[in-house]
Amino acid sequence: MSKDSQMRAAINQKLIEMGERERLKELLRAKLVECGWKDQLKAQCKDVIKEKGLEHVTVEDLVTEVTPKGRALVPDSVKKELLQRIRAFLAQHATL
Amino acid sequence: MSKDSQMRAAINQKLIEMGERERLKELLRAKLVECGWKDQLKAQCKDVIKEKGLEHVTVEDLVTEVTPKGRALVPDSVKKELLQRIRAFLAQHATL
Amino acid sequence: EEARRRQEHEAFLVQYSFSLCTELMYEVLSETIKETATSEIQQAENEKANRVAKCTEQVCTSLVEETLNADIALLVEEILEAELQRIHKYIK
Repeated sequence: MSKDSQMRAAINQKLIEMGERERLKELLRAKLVECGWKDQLKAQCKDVIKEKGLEHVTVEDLVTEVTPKGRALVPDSVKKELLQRIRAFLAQHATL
Repeated sequence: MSKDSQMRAAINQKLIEMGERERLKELLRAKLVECGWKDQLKAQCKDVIKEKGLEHVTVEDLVTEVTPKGRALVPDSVKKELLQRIRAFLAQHATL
Repeated sequence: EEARRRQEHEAFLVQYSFSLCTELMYEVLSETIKETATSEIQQAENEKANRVAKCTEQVCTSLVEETLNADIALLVEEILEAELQRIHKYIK
């Protein structure tokens, strides 16, 4: 195992052990609600259901249909904040 | 046209198309005779005629007079049975 | 050597931060999109079921009304006619 992969594995383990991975995901979920992304996604789903007709849409269809737009709609500020928080954690816990 | 009226129109069309609407009316008529509704309504009409005098009663008057009671006299069980039958019919024959 | 190691470590952390960020974003978005799609379809199904139930009741009510209106009018005509006949017979 290379040094990088060793370090990667060690940090991953630490993130999980300290519950930080879950907290980061929670933070992201909260931010997605707060910035209106989730409401936009709901509206998007409703539009597709309306357009295609409920009887012609499965959950899988809907996921395939809304995923590209859903990903594109995430504001850069949310991504930046997540990255910031990851960096802060690493600065504290991933010392040489 | 609202979604509700579209849905009602679709249900009615299916009932008419397959002759079920007429069969339901026949069933209702049979049930009304069976439960004594028709006899009660006849008695009701006779009472009104007796009370007001034949010379003072028109068809319209009598209809106006006895209709509310006629409606009230339909047993809930009959209405329920009819509704049940419509539901069963739609479950079998219609993709709404 | 120390400076080089530090630099490499920094570069690793930057790259790792980006990849973790992308990974978390991917996981959360996938989960949330799946949950949202499922709940929106469920909600649409519930709304439709409620609409079908309500409209079926309305159709049933109007069918009863229609039948009663026709039958009451017929019954009234029959009774009045019979009463008239009875009186004519009596007069004769």
